[in-house]
Amino acid sequence: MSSDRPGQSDSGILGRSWSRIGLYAFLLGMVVFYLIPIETGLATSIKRAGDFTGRNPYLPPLPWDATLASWSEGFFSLLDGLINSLVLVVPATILSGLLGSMAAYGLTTISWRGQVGIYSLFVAGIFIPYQAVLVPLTVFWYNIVPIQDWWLESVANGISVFGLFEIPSTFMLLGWELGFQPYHWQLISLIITHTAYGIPICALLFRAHYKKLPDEMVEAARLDGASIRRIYRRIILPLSVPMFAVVFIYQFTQIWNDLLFALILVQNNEAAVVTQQLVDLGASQEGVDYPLRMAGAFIAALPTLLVYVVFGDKFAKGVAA
Amino acid sequence: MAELTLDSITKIFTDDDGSDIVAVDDVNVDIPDGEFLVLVGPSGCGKSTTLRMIAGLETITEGEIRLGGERINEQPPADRDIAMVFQSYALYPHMTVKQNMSFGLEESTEMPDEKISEVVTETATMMGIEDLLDRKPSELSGGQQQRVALGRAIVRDPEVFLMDEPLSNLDAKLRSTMRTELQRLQEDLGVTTVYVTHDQTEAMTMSDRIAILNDGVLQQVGTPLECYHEPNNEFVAGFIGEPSMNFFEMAVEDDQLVTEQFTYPISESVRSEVDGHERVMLGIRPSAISVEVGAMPADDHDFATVVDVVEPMGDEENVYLAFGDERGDSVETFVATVGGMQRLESGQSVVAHIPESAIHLFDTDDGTALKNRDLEDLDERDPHLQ
Amino acid sequence: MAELTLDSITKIFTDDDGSDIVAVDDVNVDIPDGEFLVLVGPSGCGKSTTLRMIAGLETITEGEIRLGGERINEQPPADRDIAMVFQSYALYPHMTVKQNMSFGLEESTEMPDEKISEVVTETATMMGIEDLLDRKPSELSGGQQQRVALGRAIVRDPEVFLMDEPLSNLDAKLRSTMRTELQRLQEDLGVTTVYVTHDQTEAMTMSDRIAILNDGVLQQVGTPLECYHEPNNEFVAGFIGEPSMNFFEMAVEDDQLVTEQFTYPISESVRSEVDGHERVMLGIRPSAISVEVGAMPADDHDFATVVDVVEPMGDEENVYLAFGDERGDSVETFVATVGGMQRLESGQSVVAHIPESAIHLFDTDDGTALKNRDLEDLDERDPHLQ
Amino acid sequence: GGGGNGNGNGGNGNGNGGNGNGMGNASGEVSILHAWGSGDGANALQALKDGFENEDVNITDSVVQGAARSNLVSSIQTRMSSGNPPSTWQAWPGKNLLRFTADQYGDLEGDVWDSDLKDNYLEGPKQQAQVDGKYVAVPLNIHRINNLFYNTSVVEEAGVDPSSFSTPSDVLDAMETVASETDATPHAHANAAWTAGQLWETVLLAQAGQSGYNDYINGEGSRSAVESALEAVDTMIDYTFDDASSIGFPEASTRMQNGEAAFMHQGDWAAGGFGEDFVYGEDWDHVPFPGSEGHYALNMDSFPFPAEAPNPEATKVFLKYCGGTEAQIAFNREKGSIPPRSDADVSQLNEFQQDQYDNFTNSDAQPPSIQHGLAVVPPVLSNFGDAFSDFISNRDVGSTTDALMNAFN
Amino acid sequence: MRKILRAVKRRIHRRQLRSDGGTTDQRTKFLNRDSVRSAPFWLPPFLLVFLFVYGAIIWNFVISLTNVSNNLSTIDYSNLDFENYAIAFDGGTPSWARFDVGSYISPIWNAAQNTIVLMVAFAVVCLALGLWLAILVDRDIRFENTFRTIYLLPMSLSFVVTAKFWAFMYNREYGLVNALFEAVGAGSVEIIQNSTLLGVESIALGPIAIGSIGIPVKLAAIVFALIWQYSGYAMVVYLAGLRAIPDSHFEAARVDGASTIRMYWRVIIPQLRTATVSALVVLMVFSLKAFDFIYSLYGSYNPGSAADILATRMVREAYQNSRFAFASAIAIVLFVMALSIVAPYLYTQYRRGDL
Ligand SMILES: Nc1ncnc2c1ncn2[C@@H]1O[C@H](COP(=O)(O)OP(=O)(O)OP(=O)(O)O)[C@@H](O)[C@H]1O
Ligand SMILES: Nc1ncnc2c1ncn2[C@@H]1O[C@H](COP(=O)(O)OP(=O)(O)OP(=O)(O)O)[C@@H](O)[C@H]1O
Ligand SMILES: [Mg+2]
Ligand SMILES: [Mg+2]
Repeated sequence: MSSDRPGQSDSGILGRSWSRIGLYAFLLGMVVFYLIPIETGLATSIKRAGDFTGRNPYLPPLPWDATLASWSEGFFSLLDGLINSLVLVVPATILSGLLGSMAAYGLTTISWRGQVGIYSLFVAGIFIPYQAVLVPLTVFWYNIVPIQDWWLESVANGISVFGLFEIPSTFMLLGWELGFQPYHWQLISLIITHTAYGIPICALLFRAHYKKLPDEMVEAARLDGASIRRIYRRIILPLSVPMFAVVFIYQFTQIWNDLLFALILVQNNEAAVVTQQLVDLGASQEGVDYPLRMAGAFIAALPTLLVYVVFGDKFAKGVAA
Repeated sequence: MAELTLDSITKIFTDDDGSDIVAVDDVNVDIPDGEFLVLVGPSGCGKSTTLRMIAGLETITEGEIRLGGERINEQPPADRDIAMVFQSYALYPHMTVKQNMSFGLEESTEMPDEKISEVVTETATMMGIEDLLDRKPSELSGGQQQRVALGRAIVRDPEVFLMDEPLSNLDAKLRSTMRTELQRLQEDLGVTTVYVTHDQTEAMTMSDRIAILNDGVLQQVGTPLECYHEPNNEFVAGFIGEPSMNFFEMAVEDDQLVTEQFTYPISESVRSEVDGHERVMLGIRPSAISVEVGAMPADDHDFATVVDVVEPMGDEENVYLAFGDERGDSVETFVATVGGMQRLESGQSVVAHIPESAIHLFDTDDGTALKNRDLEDLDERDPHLQ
Repeated sequence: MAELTLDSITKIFTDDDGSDIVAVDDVNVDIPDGEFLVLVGPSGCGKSTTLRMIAGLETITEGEIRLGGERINEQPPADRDIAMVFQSYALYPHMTVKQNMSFGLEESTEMPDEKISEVVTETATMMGIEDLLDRKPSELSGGQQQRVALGRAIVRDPEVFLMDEPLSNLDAKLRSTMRTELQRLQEDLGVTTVYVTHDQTEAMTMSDRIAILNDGVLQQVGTPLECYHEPNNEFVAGFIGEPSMNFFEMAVEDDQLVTEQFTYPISESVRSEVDGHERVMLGIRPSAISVEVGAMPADDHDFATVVDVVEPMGDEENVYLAFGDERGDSVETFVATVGGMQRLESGQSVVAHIPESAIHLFDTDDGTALKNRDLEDLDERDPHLQ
Repeated sequence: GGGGNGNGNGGNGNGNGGNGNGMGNASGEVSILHAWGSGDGANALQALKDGFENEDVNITDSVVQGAARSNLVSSIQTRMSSGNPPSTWQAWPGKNLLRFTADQYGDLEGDVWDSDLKDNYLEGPKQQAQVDGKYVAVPLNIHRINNLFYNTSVVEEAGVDPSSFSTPSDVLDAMETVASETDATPHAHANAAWTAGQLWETVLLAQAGQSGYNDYINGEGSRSAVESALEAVDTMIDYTFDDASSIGFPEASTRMQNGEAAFMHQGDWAAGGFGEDFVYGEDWDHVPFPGSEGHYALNMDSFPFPAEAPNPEATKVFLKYCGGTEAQIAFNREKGSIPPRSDADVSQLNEFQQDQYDNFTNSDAQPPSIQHGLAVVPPVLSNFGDAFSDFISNRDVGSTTDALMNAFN
Repeated sequence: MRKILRAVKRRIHRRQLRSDGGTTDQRTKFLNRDSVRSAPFWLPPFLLVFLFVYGAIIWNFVISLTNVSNNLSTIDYSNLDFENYAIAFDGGTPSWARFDVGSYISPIWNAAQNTIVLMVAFAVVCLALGLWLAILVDRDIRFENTFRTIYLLPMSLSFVVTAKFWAFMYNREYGLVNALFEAVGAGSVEIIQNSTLLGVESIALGPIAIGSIGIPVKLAAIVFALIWQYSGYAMVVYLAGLRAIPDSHFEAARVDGASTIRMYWRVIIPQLRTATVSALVVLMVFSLKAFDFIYSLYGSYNPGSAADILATRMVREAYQNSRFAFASAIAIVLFVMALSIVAPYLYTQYRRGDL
């Protein structure tokens, strides 16, 4: 908006400018409020552990006292976790986005009896507290479909049967080359779980988007002779690209940031995700190493922060939906 | 090229509480090959529904639609050889103009790519949009989008064009340009066309024939002038023409028609047409009324009136007149269209002449026309001809 | 009740990149007490901005606005004793009709609640919306919302009404009803009113006077007929009237005006008006052109033309004519309005008569009118008067 | 011990080896789940692994991340209940083992608990290794809970003599003296639930003696004894750092080493973390917590043997090794604790450990720790923990006394 | 109830009015039905969600009726009862307890109360702050996007990260919060381990002391940190709501003579109801998920009873105390709480045709 919010212009030159100054001062104050914990963490993270006195934690160290030692230590401590998180987040994000889009398409663009009922179940799924399903998930993933163990077996027997089918050795080798570790198998349960819990919000976002697409466009495509599948491929999917960006960003953040599911579903340390690792990083025999802890927090937050900084608007869009 | 027949088609939607909405009620129209038929009617009368049934986007509850004599009720839209132009154009925003135009051919035919490209380019040239082929719809103006939507329909070389208010998103100036263009195009292509609009100007100006729907029921099918001058019923009479025809509900007493406000003598021939009716609806077009200032009622069909409101329109004026000498909120007025230079003023007393040859009479119960103005009779009397 | 004066007001917006947009440029209008002034012009010409300056919603860059002789530039909107009706009505959706109408009184006066309730009910009765008082805006039809918005303005009994395209959200029929109603209401209340529209029909039919803006600059202030027949310049001439005036840019050669398409002889008196101009813009209203079938050009001002497209409108027809004998996409056409019964057909050869008394001539550089049709001269010649 | 753990050197679990997978075959992979992520624990485990020389048995271990030990417990819990336990894990013995039923454990009688172990293990540890009379675990070490460490120079500066204390109230008096005489903080204490619980059980032992302590762990404790111990603890917490709630015990320890604090109550694992140049006998010293001199309050670590252990034979081989003197010395040298075997060659341990070993062998009784799960069944331990979780934030002696009394309900 | 059902039925019917989408023939009717033809799209995700969300909840409910503790691999479904719920509400020693000591389970009221206090305090303050910020940001300020971006920034962080930052902020010795307190001469105070009641603690109403109504410092600290993280969200939602209000409403109110405050109070804020409701629902749900934050802040499943919420209690009972069935019962309580917030919301959305 290029003009003053109408009806709000304060009359009187002086009064107006003073109130503007007050306004900006307050808004800047809030900027400080929102940034200071982060800034303090940042300033602390580049202090030498030894120099860390706790005085004025928000002040950055003098340039010659700054060090990235905590960052590099934190990075290497969290490296496995970062990789595990990526191995988890990327497929879970893509899967939930794709399935969410498909669900939204099936429930919006083609209209039929009862779709609102089904859609309501999707929407309600967004609000389910994870606690409500933890115990069944534990039973499911440990006793009924213990994917976690299968890798152990497959490793024990070389390349082997994975419950149902053979894993081609080339596939395994390729995975190896790409840096996948056998223990990444353990993340499959987490990927599936996050996908299932991500679908509802993705479906919601996509449906809102699809509802805005004119019905006529789909009808035009039908008249043009395209099947439901082709319409999805050629019309809906290309038009979903901006929404995919929003959804991916949102899901990436959500899944990356989650702790609870990982805590319950990943019991082997090798496969622990970064949030799990971060919980007690920096506590050691020598006392809490605050610079390390803060550096670790930053490193763990870096991907989402980056996503946020680069795609701030899309993030806001996803969040506001 | 084919003749399109709507044979007693009916469409019933089922409402929430299970009650039925009859959107289209037993409509019969025969559209000869190459005709430009305009489907017109007030909002919600079932125009779009009819069109969508033809397109196959809506099932047909009863009746049959035939294309070239062959029943197409069960054919999916893609197989009907019909192209449709939507009000919102429904261009695919992520595709270029060229891709938009190719899509239908790619999906519904086996045509090789080069051939498609050739056909598309040809059509685009014909439409004067060959320069736009690589643009996205968002980079086009409303009129250009319109042309692309048309081009997309044309390129498929269908038997029938369906158009659902294709011009209503354009501004007034562009609308009138596109109107002429569309009309010319259809003449050139000679493709049977069903065109939906709720704008009676479009209906009048573009069509070979008009089909007027009300509440799902077909009121009249005829040429624009037939509909204007020889409306089947009161609805058509009131719907076509701007400002609307004036109506007076009158009692038939011997050789005159009577309301509280005025008494209108009728000739023998007219009297015979209303035989057996106690009440009739008298209709008179505003342009058929002439107004004289400063004169006294001379004729049987001259009435003393007072000017309520004057709306100057430049070369014409709409004058709201009240019988007697009262004016104000509560008095019922009727409107006459007079020459723009007449300088009438609110409150002025004038004489309104309502010629008997120009009146329409309708049945008060079902609105059927009892007497219409006679088309033959008109040419001589028309004041515009000089 | 008061006279409203806009004294050289100018509004300059500063754009994001610091550049200036002159939205309103040195506009002077005097609006006498009780006048209904319509502000008209194309989109973006500064109509709303002018209105908002009067309302106090926008600061005034230069100039002075006086109400009853008193400068009100610095007064906040609440103190100006002005009521405004918005295009979108701006009814508060969470309040009932009654609360909507009471709000202004509650906020701007000390009136006790019972008194407010009384005034509101009274006004509602006058507007015929007393049954709607307990409804929410979302439960009202467009026309009802319109009435509530008006009622809300009236109830405050202001010195001046400002209305910004208040009818543009209504459909055509309702718009013409509300038009008449609004006009009558303003006459009855006698409150000075500034009414913004971009619809020239509204401007013509409702106003005491029209003020035409273009690009922030006032083009003309005058009665509707003055503006129609004696436009100050080409812009006004083209803007007012539907279909628009036909324009031909012509070279002045001795006693004739020449273009590629035709040559138009002019009389001595006209010649003197264009003295010193090499080129002029010839304007002629479609309704001033008469068309004859089957005749030969008899007069200097008769031209052989061919019918391109005919748009029947019922009792009138717009005929697109081309000089010479070509027709098609590329040929420039001009339009004539003729009687509805003339049965012209595409391709027919006709003679168009362009009477010299009806032409307008404009300066090609700045568009100023050099010669207008003469108002006095018109009455006798108008074909509609019988 | 408690404390946290950073990322240790734990995860070398990508073992691709282990050829063959013989059940009943003493080869294969033995996996250990533990929370020794860093420091003494990590070093001790490494020493233990380094000392194990068996070509056929491959040891892998993994650290459980997360909040200290509770995650290890829940991890084991989940894996045991889904029939997928590790070969063995780090566990407190004693009643803590009752977390699982006897038949969820494998029997170590004979293969591991042969005459060598039975003859040479001390009686207390032997008891703690059994569930329903079945040997199910191998204790690795013995920690003492009731120590009072002090920084000699600070204590001297204040002019108090710890060797003269005989009751907890002497300690409180000394803390008061430190507070008034020096700049140092009297009590180096990290105020977490487990440190408070550990301090409380020590004070209870010191005040109420063995019988009062036994009464409590049998669910028959006297309210007044519980309350008075809690009051003493409450006061001692007053003598600690302002930010005691924000720090861990290692940091408290560091501050004592730096001379910022005088006394520290902690298990002897704390001594294992003292810096090299903080010299036993010179810079620091310790006394058994005054009032509990004759007791060696026990905390132990052990490796239990689950019934469904993968590669059970290999696991037994490993556990047998763990029960041997060599392993015990290797492990305890790093861990700061003492071996539970009477025949261990303690001369390989450091001076402090040797003193502790003497103390142990001379002790009148070895009461098992409540806080460390040896003395009470898991639900009581959980209630006990809950009581101290609240105590550290509300410091309400009355309600905490109630909670401690009700812990056995 | 009947009325509601009828309304729902009506709504469902009305939906179908949209369009029946074309050709149908009796013979091919089933295969051609849009629900069937679109099934490849919605069915797989639906099954996944149905299995993992709704299946799991139902299963969870069944588990909550069993006695399973300790060993999840052998759940005995033959003997279902509501004992766990009785214990959850009244406390008691369960019949399935394995030990005869220490098995008394205290009721969940404390955690429930904390949950509600946290939810309400968090939501109310977030909304108030969010609204205030949105109104200010809406006043056509420069760098509006920058402000908005910064205000929303904390929301991109994980609860674990936030907990780390705030553990540091609240640190008694190094923390900025205490530094601030000291700067204003208030002296440093323990924060995250302080269950002293804030607020109305000392007020007594006649003979009835209502001291226990205050919010414990540690819980307040948690709430505050959560507000820091999520008030930006409330702002964004409100800003969108404000943007949806046409300028003409502001102008009409001005012309009607309302002052700025009156204008917001009477005309603008009442129109933000939908924004408020949708923000509220989401915030409530976030607060139900505050487990991650508390767990990371305290590094333990047990933050102490003053900050214990149902989410932590549930996880603690399940994964620390191995009382899986009992934990499932708590989970159901939590679920019902979430449902009682979400169901009315969804229903109104549905009524308004926004679903
Ligand atoms: N899917 C539907 N379900 C129920 N009723 C419908 C449906 N589609 C249309 N109708 C009803 O059928 C009637 C005709 O609708 P239709 O869209 O054909 O009108 P229309 O003449 O195109 O109107 P407009 O000029 O407003 O586009 C209306 O009463 C409408 O409410
Ligand atoms: N707040 C503003 N900031 C910058 N430019 C503005 C602002 N408001 C209006 N303008 C510009 O001023 C000019 C006049 O705008 P105005 O809204 O008065 O036009 P209008 O005649 O009411 O048009 P319309 O018929 O489309 O409502 C336009 O060019 C517009 O872009
Ligand atoms: Mg329609
Ligand atoms: Mg405007």
